Amino acid sequence: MKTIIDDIRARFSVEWEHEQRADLAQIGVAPGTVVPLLTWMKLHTPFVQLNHLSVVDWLEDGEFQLTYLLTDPHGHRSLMVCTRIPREEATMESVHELWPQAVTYEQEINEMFGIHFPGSPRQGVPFILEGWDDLPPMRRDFDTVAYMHAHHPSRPGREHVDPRVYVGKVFGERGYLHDDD
Amino acid sequence: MQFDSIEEILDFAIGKEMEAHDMYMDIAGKVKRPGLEKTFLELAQMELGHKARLEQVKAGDLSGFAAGEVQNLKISDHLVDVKPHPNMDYQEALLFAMKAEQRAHDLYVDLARATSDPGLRELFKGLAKEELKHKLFFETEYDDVILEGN
Amino acid sequence: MPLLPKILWSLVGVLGALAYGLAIGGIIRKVMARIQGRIGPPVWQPYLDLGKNLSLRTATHHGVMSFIAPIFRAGGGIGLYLLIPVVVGVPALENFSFSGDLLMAMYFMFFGSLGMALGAAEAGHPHSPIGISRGLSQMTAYELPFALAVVALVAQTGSFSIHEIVAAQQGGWLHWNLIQNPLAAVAAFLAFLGMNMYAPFNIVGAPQEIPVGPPTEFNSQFLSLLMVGRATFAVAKMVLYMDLFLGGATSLPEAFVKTFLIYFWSVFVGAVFPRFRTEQAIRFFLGWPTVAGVAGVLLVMLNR
Amino acid sequence: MEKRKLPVLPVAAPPEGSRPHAPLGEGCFLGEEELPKAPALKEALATIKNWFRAQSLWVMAYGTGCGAIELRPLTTARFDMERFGMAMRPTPRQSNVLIVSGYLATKSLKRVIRAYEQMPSPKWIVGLGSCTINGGMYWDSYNTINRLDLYLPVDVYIAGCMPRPEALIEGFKYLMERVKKGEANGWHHYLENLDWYKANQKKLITDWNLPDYNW
Amino acid sequence: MTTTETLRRRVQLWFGPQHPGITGNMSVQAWLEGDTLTQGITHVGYLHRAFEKLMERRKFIQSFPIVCRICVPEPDTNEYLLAAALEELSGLDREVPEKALWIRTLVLEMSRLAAMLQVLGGHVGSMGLGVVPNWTYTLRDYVLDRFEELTGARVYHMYTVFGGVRRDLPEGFAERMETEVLAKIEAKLPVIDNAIFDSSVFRKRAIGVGVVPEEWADEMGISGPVVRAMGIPRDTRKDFPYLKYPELDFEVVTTTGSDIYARAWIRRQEIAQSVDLIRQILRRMPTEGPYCAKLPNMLTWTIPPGQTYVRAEASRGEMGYYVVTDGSDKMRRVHVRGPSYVHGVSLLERLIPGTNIADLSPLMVSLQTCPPEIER
Amino acid sequence: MSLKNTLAPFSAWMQAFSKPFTVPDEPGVRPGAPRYRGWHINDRETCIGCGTCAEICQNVAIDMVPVDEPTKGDSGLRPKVDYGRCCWCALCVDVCPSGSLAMSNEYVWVDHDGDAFRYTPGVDEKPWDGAELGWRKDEGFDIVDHERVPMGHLDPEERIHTWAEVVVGYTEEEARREAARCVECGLCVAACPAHMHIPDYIAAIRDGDDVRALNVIYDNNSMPEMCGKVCTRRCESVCSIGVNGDPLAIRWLKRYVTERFDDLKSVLDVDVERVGEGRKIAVIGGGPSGITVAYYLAIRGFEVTIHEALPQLGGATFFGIPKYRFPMPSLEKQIKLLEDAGVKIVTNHRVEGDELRRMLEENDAVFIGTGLMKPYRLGAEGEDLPGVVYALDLLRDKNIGREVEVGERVVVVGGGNVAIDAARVSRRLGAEVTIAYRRRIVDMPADDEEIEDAEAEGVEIIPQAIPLRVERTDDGRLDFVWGPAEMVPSDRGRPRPKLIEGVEHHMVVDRVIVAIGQSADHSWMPPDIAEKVADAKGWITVDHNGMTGHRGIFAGGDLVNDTADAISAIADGLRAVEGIQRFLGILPEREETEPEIPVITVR
Repeated sequence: MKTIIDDIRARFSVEWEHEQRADLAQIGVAPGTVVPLLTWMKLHTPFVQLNHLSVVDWLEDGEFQLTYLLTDPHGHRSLMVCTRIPREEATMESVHELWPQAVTYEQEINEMFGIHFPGSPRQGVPFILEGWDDLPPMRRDFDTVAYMHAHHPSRPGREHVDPRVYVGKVFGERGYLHDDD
Repeated sequence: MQFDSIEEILDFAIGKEMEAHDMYMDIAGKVKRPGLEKTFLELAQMELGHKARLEQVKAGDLSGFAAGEVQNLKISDHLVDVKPHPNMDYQEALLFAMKAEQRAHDLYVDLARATSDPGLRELFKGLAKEELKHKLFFETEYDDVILEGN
Repeated sequence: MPLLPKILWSLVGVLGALAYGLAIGGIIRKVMARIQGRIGPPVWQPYLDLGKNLSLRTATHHGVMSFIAPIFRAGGGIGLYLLIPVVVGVPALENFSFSGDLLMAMYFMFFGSLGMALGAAEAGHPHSPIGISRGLSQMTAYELPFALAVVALVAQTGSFSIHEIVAAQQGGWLHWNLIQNPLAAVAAFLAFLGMNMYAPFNIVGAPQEIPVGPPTEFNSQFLSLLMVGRATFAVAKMVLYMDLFLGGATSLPEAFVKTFLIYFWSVFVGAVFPRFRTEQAIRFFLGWPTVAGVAGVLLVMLNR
Repeated sequence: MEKRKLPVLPVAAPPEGSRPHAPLGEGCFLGEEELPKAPALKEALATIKNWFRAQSLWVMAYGTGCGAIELRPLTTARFDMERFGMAMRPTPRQSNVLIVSGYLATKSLKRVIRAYEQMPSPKWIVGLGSCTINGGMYWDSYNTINRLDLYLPVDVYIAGCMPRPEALIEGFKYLMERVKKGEANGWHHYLENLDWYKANQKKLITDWNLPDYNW
Repeated sequence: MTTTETLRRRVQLWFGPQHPGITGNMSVQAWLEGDTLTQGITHVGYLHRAFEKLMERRKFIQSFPIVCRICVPEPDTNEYLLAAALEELSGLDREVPEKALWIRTLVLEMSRLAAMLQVLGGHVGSMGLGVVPNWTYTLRDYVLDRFEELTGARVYHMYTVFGGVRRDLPEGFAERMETEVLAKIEAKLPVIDNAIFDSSVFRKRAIGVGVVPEEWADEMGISGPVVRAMGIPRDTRKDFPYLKYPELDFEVVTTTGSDIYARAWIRRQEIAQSVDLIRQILRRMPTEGPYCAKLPNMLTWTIPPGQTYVRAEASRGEMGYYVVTDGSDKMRRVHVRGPSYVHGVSLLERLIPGTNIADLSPLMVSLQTCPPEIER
Repeated sequence: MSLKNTLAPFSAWMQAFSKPFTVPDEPGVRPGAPRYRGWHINDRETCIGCGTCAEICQNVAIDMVPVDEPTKGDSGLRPKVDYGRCCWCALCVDVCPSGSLAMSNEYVWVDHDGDAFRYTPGVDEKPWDGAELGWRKDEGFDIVDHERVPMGHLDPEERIHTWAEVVVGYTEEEARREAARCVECGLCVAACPAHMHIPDYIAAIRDGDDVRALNVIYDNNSMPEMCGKVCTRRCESVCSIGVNGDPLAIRWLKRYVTERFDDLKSVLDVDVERVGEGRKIAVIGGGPSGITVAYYLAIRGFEVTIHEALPQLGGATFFGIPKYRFPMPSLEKQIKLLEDAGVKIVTNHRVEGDELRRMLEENDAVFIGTGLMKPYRLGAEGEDLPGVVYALDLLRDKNIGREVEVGERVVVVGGGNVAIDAARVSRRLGAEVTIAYRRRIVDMPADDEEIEDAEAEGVEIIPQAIPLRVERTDDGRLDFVWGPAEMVPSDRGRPRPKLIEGVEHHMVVDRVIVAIGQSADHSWMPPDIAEKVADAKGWITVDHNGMTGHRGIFAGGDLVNDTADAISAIADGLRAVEGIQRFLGILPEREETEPEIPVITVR
């Protein structure tokens, strides 16, 4: 693993690296580096397989993390290439020309996170959802419970008494440092 | 002491209860500790109750008269007797009452031993048991309140 | 036999054929279940299904043709049955056999399917026309060996009358056409596999591909009519085969045994095979069965 | 887990006077409005028809959710539902029973409604598993409905996740019994309260592009 | 030919979602020319339950009953992978007891066996042969019986959990496994062979149909029986060893042809392999010792920040979990990479042009498309 | 198409002649597996209503519904399962701290009514109640942590030579780990006399927010550091994870938080209206109840004066508890907070004579928290001999700093915490110590940990030993005579010891320390007031406001409650804080209404 990362370092600027396991390393690169790096990897290294493409929403940082998992199917090791792009108007270069199956990943990410991949064939075509008119649902600021309450009513008639609150009330739990509102 | 009839014995016992009642009334008037006066008045009242029971027995109603075994916790046995004094506290009051009941009990036991008439002996034993019951009441109270931590 | 009683007896015969057709369907379902390791439905289940379908409400409307299709289908089955003598020598069960009835029978075998094709195509569901096209292609394919076999028999007997073909086979099983012209029999019985639409030639209504094919859109009473058609058609076909190759029947029990064996033949094969694709099925029928049919005809010709 | 809010109740309440399962003999009991007037005949005919219907339940082969995995053992040798006269039918036109096998994604719901409406009456829905009752384990998912009976009339619920095939068999037997007695009238309720059901369906399915009833 | 002409000649056909030939609740929008499909688009989402979203708002232990639902026929791989990922990130993996590893291996192999049996039946079931599916489903049911005995549930086992498994092996499990399951499977396999691989019709239908070109294997990330049917010995159990697989004696099954027949043959061989592996596992299963590590309070358990990708061999191919934690008591992100995602969408869409309409269903079965895994 | 390939498939027909695979359709043919996860069953008696099952249920399938009256250690709630949500993962069974919840192996439930699929196991009758088989809790698998993070103690050998604190205290990491064991059921809140917000501050500790934790703690406890060290921890005795394991170390966690901050005032966020400006309160007795009253009234603007007879505030926690359990700096920190809050402290001042009457006139209210200062006597012969001492006196002398001498061999009579303290103090003073206790060890009112610690330090405990008398030996030592006892059942309360006659044991000792209990002494009050306030046993009865029979006099602490622990005293103090405000018309009088059941969520 070390050699391949050194090779990458020699050609591209790597922001951080981390060896998770003997067969799995992670590197972080700038968004602009991703496609050149992946192209080079596919053409010149044994890491020819795009295992998956995934997104992590770092809402607090205002960033999306894209994770490309490349696998060397003969050397039995994987490299995770991570990059962070701003959440606002998120756009990323497409890799569908390197790997045809990336179209599906990019289509799904486009639908679920709202990240746009210009040039990828099925951008904006519904994949999993149908008639969706809310925030892209996998974003962390999309509240699935609120959506559920608004759209999917539950069977009424359930009442839950939280023991913590209940015993406090029954036995007269009170605080004295603050006035009750 | 010699007794010839059951009535006589019962009269004697009733007299004893009255004595105890008077004594408690007397002490109640003297103690200073708040609430203790009430305790002694209660004790006196209890003796009146005992007396009433005995009078019932005398009238021929023997039901519930000290049937079965009565437990003896023997708490009072090795405790030091106290003399009533104005600054008595609750522990002393209990001790005093316990000892008084024990004395009464011992008396009846002695009498039972001394008499040869089996009927009378049974009566004395019954009376002793009755006093033991009273003692048990105080001993339980002592065990619960004073000896709670022991 | 006077006409009126004959008509009445024929009606009774049709009902009997329906009952028998349904019952044989139930038995086959049971047998299929057993080979699959199941207990299977009760034997009378097809009757219940028929009754159930009659008790449903019709909710669809696909145009007049689609209503007529089941009638065609049932008519094809009943018509075919009415042409074929079931038990030779029992006038009540000889139906409307006449000279040249074999030609009519051949026609009626097409008739039901064609009517079905018309109606199903109108039903509007894409699976129906696909199923129809498969069915008609396959039918064309298996009709060829069957027709050759029939030609062989006709040539052998010298008559287009089923009655006469049956009569020619009397006098012991060695006289049966099965023995007399085995090549034609092979062609006909292989064609029967396709005709009866059990695997491997059931692509017409393959549920895994085109949900039940032609009858996709038919329900309730129309479906029960289709069931009636299928049941009587099956009985008619079996009786026809019996008459053509197994020497007909001189009593009802004999008819039952023979027809059941004929039906069971397709089940015996169908239970253990997957199905062919359409073109594979066509290729199959145009292969060995056709060769056998041609050989059968040639055999007859040469024997003359 | 955070505090949960009150659920928003469906847009429209069921119309007044309608009852979820109208008992036999009241109103339209089988949908045969044009039957002979004589009540005895009417009832006798109904009994016969119901008897037939109960004996031959045809199930639509639509595995809407994960419950479908237990339908396969049910149809195959180990539990063999055919011995109860039930069979799988590949087309809704020929099916009487729709098994909603668990959760329904909104995308599926649309198809299920369509398939259900294409089935000939009388037709029944079997709700299978917790999900059809109250959302099951996907109660907070944005994409699955919580209560099936808001959108389609359910005749029998079978609780479990997954219910075992034996439970399914019990469920179907229960359904047969109710059919026989003429009590399983969910389809009729659906027709009577079509507006209410449609309103619920349309509230959820925003891109409604179907006719209001797919015959 | 102009576009209009093409369109006129083409019939649009929807396979599914309500369709007996479709694998699960999904649909393929296809265009027909005659009997041949010219183009197909996979449509999924009918089973979308938003697992990944739901897991983001559930505590770790609360996520684990949910993952097994991701793939219905083979839930245990998901349970194992979630447990493995979180154990790796939390450092709990060092404390998983020996016995738990063996039981996990057993459970994974049992679930592979069950799924393989199901698919093997499906191979001919999709071609209209009812006999074999009935048998294989019954055999699968015997495996489920043992699952029920071991885990307390037939389908969704919810058995493999962080630190180990939830219950010990019951008394006499190995014997019952042998007599009630393995022996019965082995007794039935020759007949199944006769009915499938020796069947002239199946051979005609399957040989040379649905061929996946070998050069797609690497670039598309094809795995499982599909890639092994190309003659490439690729198996996560060997390539990325996990649990007790390195200690077990087995060879990766391969064959050539890369068609439906080859894939069915691989599955048939792997059933036998699984049977053998289960025997090996049960023989070497430790009798003593704990079956689960001591767990912290699962209601408040937190895992330090990190990300990892773990994989295991499911019956369909390589199953992977990408898990990101952020130090809280919930996962930041979990991405389930199922083999069907590639097989059922990209690969299927590439294979459809030129396929006969009748072969679509067998093709999907042979790719073992599992829609809930695609959309999650 | 070879002949073999055409004929081979027909071998499948063999199956038609063997038995079908189908399971017969008869009831009970295939019961659920022995550990099948079917419908829930619950043992209503064992269940403590902690709601952990509802907490862990990711489907929100479990509601806690009121079934029984809530008691300490049982919320009276019972889980009600919604099978429209359940996924049969059985996490609720595995997590159930009391082990009451289980699953039967029944699995069939069919109904046409979607609302039917809910019931309260163990309460609503179901056919599967009492099912033998089904998923049960297993010992080898726990998803809550039943093992307490061990607390460091000084080595017993070492500690009998020092007065340093015995308990080391949690490190930050240990505290977080221990706090993470909490399941936040809140049963402890009911059991705590002061109803401290225990789950809240434990959650804060777990989250690493010690400041919040301290604020939560001070919300209704003014002496938490003391509680963190010596509390009798009723909370831990009802802790739900303690039912089948070690209860959460609530006391040690409180101790951890309170020890982290030296300057309390700067950390505490006090946000109360100063409603008591211009009103004066006198507090007699500087024990926990008095301090509580003083602190919470002072922050509300009351002018509070504490009168204490001893040189230091703290009451029993000052003079009664040895310093190896509760060191002086901890107490001083509390007193500092009082001073910061503006409380006037008068020490070395014993209120006597008519002073109480004067105070009543000068102040708006008076709070009495003088505690139990008068030891019960042994009552046995020889009690007045020199060398027979009372434990309270011994401890007080030691804590005030007087020279204390116990000799080489000591017997302590009693089994309470005071007895143990006296024994351990004597041990540290260099004596061989024996404790003679009337009952069995399990009956000892002293804390279990205390007993263990004492035994570890070499204190010998003789149970069922009834002191008969004390005699003086020839060489000036004491002969402690005791008799063995047998336990006899009682129709009222615990079994009672009964002396076995005729057996006497002798023990020659230098000191007999009597620690059998203590009572109140009201001789400092004017008799007429005392009469209204106290009863014969010395106890004071108060109303719901904490007010005694005399208007304006409030009371609390050991005088009022019979539990004789600090946290109850604090609870009394809190009651008086509210009571005094009500009495003065600052707070409205409490309405006597049935408390409403707080339905928290409708989901």
